[in-house]
Amino acid sequence: MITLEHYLFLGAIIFTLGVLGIFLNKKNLIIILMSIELILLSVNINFIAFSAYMNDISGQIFAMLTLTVAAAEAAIGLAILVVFFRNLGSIEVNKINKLKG
Amino acid sequence: MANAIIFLPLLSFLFCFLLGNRFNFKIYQIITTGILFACSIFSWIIFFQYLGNKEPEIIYIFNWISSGNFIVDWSIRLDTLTAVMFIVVTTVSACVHLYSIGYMEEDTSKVRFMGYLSLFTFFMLVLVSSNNLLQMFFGWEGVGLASYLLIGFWHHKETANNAAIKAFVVNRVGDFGYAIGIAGIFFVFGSISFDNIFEQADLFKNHQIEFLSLNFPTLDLLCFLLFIGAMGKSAQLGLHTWLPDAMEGPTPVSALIHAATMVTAGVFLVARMSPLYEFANFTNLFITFIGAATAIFAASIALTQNDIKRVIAYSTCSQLGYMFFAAGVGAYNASIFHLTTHAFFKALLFLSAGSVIHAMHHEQDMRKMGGLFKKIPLTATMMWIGSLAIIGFPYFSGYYSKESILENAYYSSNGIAFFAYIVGILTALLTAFYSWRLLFLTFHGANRSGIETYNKVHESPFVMTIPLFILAIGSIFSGILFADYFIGYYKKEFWDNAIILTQSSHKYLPLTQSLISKLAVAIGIFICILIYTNNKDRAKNLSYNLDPLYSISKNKWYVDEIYHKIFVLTFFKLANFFWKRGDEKTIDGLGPNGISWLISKSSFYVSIFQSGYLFHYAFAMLGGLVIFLTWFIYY
Amino acid sequence: MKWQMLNNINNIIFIPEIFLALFSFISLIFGLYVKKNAFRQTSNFAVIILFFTIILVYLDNYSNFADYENLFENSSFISFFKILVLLGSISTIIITKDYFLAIKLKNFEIPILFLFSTLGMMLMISSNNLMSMYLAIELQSLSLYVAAAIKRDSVTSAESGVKYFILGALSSGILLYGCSLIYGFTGSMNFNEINFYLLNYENLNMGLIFGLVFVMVGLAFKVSAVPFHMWTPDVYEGAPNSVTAFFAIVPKIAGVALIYRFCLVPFQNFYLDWSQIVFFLSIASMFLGAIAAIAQTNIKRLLAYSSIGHIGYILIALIAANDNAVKAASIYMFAYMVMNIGIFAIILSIKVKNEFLINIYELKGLSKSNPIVSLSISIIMLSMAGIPPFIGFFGKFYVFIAALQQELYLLSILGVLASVISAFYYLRIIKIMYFDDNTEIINIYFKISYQAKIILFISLFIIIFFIFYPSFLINISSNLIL
Amino acid sequence: MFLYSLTFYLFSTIAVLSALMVISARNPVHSVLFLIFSFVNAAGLFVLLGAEFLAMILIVVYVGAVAVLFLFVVMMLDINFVKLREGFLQYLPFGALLGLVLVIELGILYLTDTSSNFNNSQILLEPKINETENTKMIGQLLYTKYFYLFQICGIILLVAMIGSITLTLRDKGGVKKQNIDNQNTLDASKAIEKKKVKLGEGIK
Amino acid sequence: MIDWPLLSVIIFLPLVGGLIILFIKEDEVTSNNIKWSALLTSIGTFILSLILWLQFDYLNPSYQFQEKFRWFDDFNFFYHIGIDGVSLFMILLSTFLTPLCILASWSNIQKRVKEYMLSFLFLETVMIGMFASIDILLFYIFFEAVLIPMYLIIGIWGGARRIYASFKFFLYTLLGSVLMLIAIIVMYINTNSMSIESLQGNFFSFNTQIFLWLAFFASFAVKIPMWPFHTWLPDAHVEAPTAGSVILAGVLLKMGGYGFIRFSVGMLPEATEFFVPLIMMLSIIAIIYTSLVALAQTDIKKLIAYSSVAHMGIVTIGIFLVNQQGLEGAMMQMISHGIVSAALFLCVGVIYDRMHTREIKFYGGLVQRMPLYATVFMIFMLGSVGLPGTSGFVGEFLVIVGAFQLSSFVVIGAAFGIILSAVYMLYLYKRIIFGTITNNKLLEILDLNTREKIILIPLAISVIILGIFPNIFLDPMRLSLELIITNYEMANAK
Repeated sequence: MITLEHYLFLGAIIFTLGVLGIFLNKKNLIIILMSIELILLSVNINFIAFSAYMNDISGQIFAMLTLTVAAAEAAIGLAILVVFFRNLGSIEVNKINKLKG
Repeated sequence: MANAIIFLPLLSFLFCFLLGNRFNFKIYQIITTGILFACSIFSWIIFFQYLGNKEPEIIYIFNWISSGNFIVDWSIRLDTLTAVMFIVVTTVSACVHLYSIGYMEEDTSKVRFMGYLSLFTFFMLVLVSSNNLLQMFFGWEGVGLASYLLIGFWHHKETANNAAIKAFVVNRVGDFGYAIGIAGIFFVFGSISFDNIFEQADLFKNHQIEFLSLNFPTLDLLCFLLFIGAMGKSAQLGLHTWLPDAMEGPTPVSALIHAATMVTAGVFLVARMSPLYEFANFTNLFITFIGAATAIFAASIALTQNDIKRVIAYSTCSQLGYMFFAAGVGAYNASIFHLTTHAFFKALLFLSAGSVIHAMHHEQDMRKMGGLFKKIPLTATMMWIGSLAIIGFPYFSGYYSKESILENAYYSSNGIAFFAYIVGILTALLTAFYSWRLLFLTFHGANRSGIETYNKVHESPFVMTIPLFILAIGSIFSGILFADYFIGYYKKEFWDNAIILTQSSHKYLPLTQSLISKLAVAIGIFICILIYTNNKDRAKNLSYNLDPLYSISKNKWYVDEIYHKIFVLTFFKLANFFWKRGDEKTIDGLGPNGISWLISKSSFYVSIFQSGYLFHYAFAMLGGLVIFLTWFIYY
Repeated sequence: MKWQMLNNINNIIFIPEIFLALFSFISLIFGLYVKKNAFRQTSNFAVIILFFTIILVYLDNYSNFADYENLFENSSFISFFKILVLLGSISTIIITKDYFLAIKLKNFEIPILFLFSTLGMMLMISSNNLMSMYLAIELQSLSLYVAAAIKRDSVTSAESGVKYFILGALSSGILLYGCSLIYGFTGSMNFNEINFYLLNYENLNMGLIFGLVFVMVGLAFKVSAVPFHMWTPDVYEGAPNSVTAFFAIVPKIAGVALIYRFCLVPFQNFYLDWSQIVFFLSIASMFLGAIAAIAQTNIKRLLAYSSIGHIGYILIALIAANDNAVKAASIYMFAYMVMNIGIFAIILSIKVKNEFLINIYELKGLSKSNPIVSLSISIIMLSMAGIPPFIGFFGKFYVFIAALQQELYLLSILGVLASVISAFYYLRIIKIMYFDDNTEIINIYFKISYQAKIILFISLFIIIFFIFYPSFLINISSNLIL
Repeated sequence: MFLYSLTFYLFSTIAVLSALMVISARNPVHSVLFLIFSFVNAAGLFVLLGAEFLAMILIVVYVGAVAVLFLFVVMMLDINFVKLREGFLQYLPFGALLGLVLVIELGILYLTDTSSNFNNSQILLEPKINETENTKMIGQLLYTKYFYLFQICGIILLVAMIGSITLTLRDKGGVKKQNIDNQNTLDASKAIEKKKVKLGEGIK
Repeated sequence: MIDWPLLSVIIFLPLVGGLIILFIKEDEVTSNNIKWSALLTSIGTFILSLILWLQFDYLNPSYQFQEKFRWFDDFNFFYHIGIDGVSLFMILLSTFLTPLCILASWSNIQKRVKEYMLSFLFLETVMIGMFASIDILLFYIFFEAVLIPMYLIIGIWGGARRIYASFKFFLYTLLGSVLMLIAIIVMYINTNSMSIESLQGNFFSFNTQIFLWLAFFASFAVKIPMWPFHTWLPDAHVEAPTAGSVILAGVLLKMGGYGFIRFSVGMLPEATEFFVPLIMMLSIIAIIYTSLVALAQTDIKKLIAYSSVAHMGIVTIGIFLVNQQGLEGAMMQMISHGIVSAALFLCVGVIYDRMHTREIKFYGGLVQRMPLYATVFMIFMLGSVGLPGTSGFVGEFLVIVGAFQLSSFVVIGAAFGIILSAVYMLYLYKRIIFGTITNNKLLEILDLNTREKIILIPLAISVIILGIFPNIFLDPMRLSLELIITNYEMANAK
């Protein structure tokens, strides 16, 4: 029997993976962007699961809005990444430390 | 008239101080001296009024401090005691003023000197005429100040400066007790004006007071505290060290301040407070003991000193001891009598010594004198008169007063008084010895100063010898003339409750005792003759043979050294310790500097933490998140 | 019928947010079609738009259009903060204009990004629903991400953009996850409904607590409270000064308003739960802000830490959660905004050796060459340190009134201690300007446009003379209702 | 029901594993592909939950647009991939620990004492498959109740567009651009010039 | 009575003068104009404050010259000022010293004259304002605002370690005063009133009082300063320019004492009673400890600074005796110290201006070249030592008299200061003034010039006047202090 908790737990795992992706990764900025997408995915799973189990459509609306925002975020993220790459010639995460202290 | 006596010297001081160097210095000298002589005449007039049983009076000037019921007025209390002190102070002061004109003629700051002398006189007069303890304290500290200024008058001399500071500070130690005593008296009696205190004195006879968590009889404690002040001012044992050093000042100063007037303020205080001391049994014993101890202690030092002024200084100290033990056994009148006579002969001695020094061009070492009689016969005569008075040669003034003190001690009933009596006789012996030693070394025997100096020795000018004459008259006749009033037949009428007279009837010493005392003086003289005539080496041999004793005496019982070790060095060490260790290391180190160090260190670490790496930042955020979550799970 | 419809349209158009959105599009087109001085023209246009928006917000007190379906809310508190945000934006655009031109960054998109960001912030403040909250945050953030990286040829600008973007995205992910939990455990996304739903419960259940934590973390990131502050110094430093000015002045206001509304509206009955989080955030922010700033020499980093510290104080008032807390927050934010406008107006106008100001040590000798400017900086610094008689003191004062009314003694004492520490680095700037003897002659130029000068003057005027007539602000802020 | 469970486990396992691969793959291109895979599986789960419209959107938007965009950027930047793998393990222990704690805590939230957690009458035990079509419902709500939000989304996308363009568009000299204004305001008389060309001479 | 707002005029006149100065362009020529306008402003203020004194009603224990306007609309904070016997003299002290300070800086401040004069005039305004405030918030604002000009004065025109000193001064005192802010707010929340006048009494529970007392203590103990919070003082004094030290010692330290009287004793009687032993202990330690430390100093200013701490120890003892003698003594001691230590710093300034060093070792034998200076210095030294007839004595002695009513330990501690002050001051005097000139640089040193005479002689005269006619000062403050004592005793009699 698949209950709401299953979905939520799945969401939690993907969320954690996304989070881990952000700070385990030290070389590639793109992976970090992808990790963010993973996080948003996990949220969407949560929303839709709740929505389905509560029979309340607003969760799905939220998920849809989230998707939109995620797309926008991806676009801007990639744009910034490109700017960064043009400046530094690299997208290594551990080279991003000009600003510190 | 009393106002005039007190404030004229102040005016003359202000004249010198504010308008100094405007005119020729002679004008200042004449004006100040003239004023002082006027004061002196006024004082004598007042004194004679009091001989004729004038009522005591209090002249109110204005209110000084009033704080709650702590009300202090500026006022003048005129009674016999004040009158006596007036004559002593103004006469000696007038003489000294006059004398200074001659003595200081080579100095460049004559005006300043005259001003200071007047200032001192003013303070001293305030002291003796005050009607309450605080005004007295004003005078008390004022004379201390004047003394400080005058000791350090030659401020280019390091020793003079040190002596001045020492005098002030040691006096302050005494004042510490005095001030607390005043506070205590106010606390107990609710007033510090004499009449109010005396009225209530017997109410507190058996009263106890808590002090430093201990219980004391109230009056004993208060009197003791005041006596500490008196000890400081009058250079009693323990607080005596400043007096010999004070001789760094010009000699007229020594005569005026450190012999005749200021140092006797302690005695005056005790006499003034006699209605209180009457009930302070324990303190009286203490005073007697200290007085006696000082007497013999100082005399023992005087035996071996070579500086002519120091000898006289220690003799002063010793005589003050007499006065105190007289006061301690309750013979306040004898004490004051001795004070009066002492003022004359001691001033005489000092001024004579000054004259000698003047003649010797500021040479003070007796070892470099000798045989001066021929050169300066007048001065030598005066010195002889003074010395005879001090050793109590019959019919000289000292004779009456000292005898009276010994009588009172003898007839007093307690053991300490008897001890004092014995000490008194011994001290008389020593006094005789050192006085004669001084005379011999200075005026007789062969000259040791070298021909050149010897030839330059000259008799002092008239301005210096006239005061000697005046004082010599006092030294000779004040005993005979005043004995009846002070200690004799008329004493009750004379004193008129200005001080307490404990012995109702006047007694004389038993014949044997009287003889013993006179014998002691004679022995002293005899020994001195034995040692210092005809044989130059005898003194040296004797000092060699009695080395430990001699050294102790010569080095003033090492009191100065001990004090230096115990107080001065410790204080400076402590001061440095508090400063370097306490303030800089501990308080600053743990306080502001420590905290700022901590903060700047942590600031440094925080900036390291802000590493610039994205994953660290993300890690911190997630760490925060997880910590919050964990907190709530286990909360 | 026609009239009615027209009237209706009128009403809709004159809802401030809609007005702003519409005119943002128009200004985009305007910017595209203005050939000469596109940047300058668009900026001016944006200022005008924002100005009219302020008027609309002011008039729009009780309009019901904005809270359509309860997605948005309107109240005096919200209006107040919207006006603050708008004022902040206007001032920022004015004071940054010359700077952008000077560094040859004259894309006309910049004011438009600011406009959109401002729109996002207005929506943030008035949002009354998790969805609208999230979207508003995203709208605001996305504009800011771009703004941070706008100086394309600069490594630091790009780096700050990357950092801001990634951490911001992470934080909104976390926030979103929290939203999902709250939605899931209450079944609603509307603040009022959530509050209503929670009335039934004595204690929050675990899911809601988790949701609360997640959302609070996200919001804490937006206001840069410790330990979610780490982007702030780097982004402040890396972004062009003018963008930093915007970051410092405006988004914080909206963030604070939102965090207040979020804590006090849906979760007002569960004070004990969120106050623990805020308590930690507040103390950590105050102290870290104070301590870390001490080691800084870059003026923007320093101001970043300073703003972190300020957030700590505002959060104290949030913990107090009484009427005075709202008042304190509004006064504090007003003071914060005014002070930041002042300081950035100056920073953006100072040139040392033909370079714009970076390091605080470059201010050395300013007091000799430009006494008035250095006096102004000193006053602003003292005000930020909370020394009376300047406005910064009153902000703190009200915060502590609110806190002590709730008997938050520990927090208040820690607060004042932190303020003493922070006084150190504010004073250090004064020290550099006044105390350090400059041996070499440094060319310091202060060049400021006429409009920016007016803004600077107004902010200084408010900072100095607030004490004489505090009531003008206090009366407003006393009547604010969440 | 079994089939439902099986499908769930299948999709979810694959989704999790491919998510894991996203963050740990050596080659970013692989990562993108795994991301796509993960999304596809998630879409499958959405379908299981009855949210078919969102499942579609997910595929269309993510797989069709976003992931391709990623792929495009990855290819465009042309980075030395092998080097990029270094240092992954350095923070793994911390990261794993933190992740583990997070998962466990969320697990505690979901898996313990559920009844008290979902003390909400609205929660159903099974996903409710709506009578009305999912898409229709969304459509009905999106343009009515959530109209404003929809508009805001639009603005967000606009901002994203403006932002991306501003950041990445470079005015390179020598590139010919289309000038719409010019194009529109051209008239034929000016656009075309007739010239007579003599043979053998060419245009001057 | 005067029907125009005399007190406000006094408070803000210096500020107005400052604003005028602000608009004088500074260059070589006009710097004299700046100085003159500052001087005239401050003298004007002083004259006005004398009018204040003349108009002061001795028989009225409560606040006079009250002005009250609503200031905050939401809370009961008022612009409420007025003076009683306690604040009257503090204000007079401030207005008296400021012109002297400006004169003292006439020639030795050459850089940034404008800022300097501005700082001083601003400082004067806040000092007067603080002493005249009845509203606590107003008090607090002035209290803290004092830090700003003082920080600048130390930091800009100070000596070598001025930066350390100015930061230490600022942060240390700020640390104390922010805690006071909390206490003030707590007071307000409990009583809904911020009026010093109406809070005099016993309005708080014992526990609250303890808390409030400690917070106020933190502030005032640093300000006055008490041991062990005194270490900022020597640094600040040493590094400050002469006039800065003068104001610091003359007025700013009194803010602590004033605060103790108003707040600790006046508003928190039960807690005060509870903490009296602590205060007494710290004060006695302060007297002995800092006197000794003063003895070890090699820097003249530092020595005087430490002596200030010791003198302030006597002030705190006096205040916390809470009897007529104690409080009046403390007040007298504060006034006296305000004049004497200010004068001593000015004296140091005189030779510092000539020789640019404050090392004691450097000097010696000054009396040979500067007899007038030596005399004036002597008077101040004696005032500091507490010789009867000078200002220092009255206060000290009243405190001793008062202290006997409390405890013999305290009285001994307080009286111990008498000895030690004599030691370090005379020792200092000896080393600087007396002796022969050993340092050749001193051979050309000049005696006081006219300007310096104008500065120092009024001070010398006031030292004597205070000592001989203390009642001029004691009478006006008597009833106000009695009121405080009555309140205190009523509160503790329960």
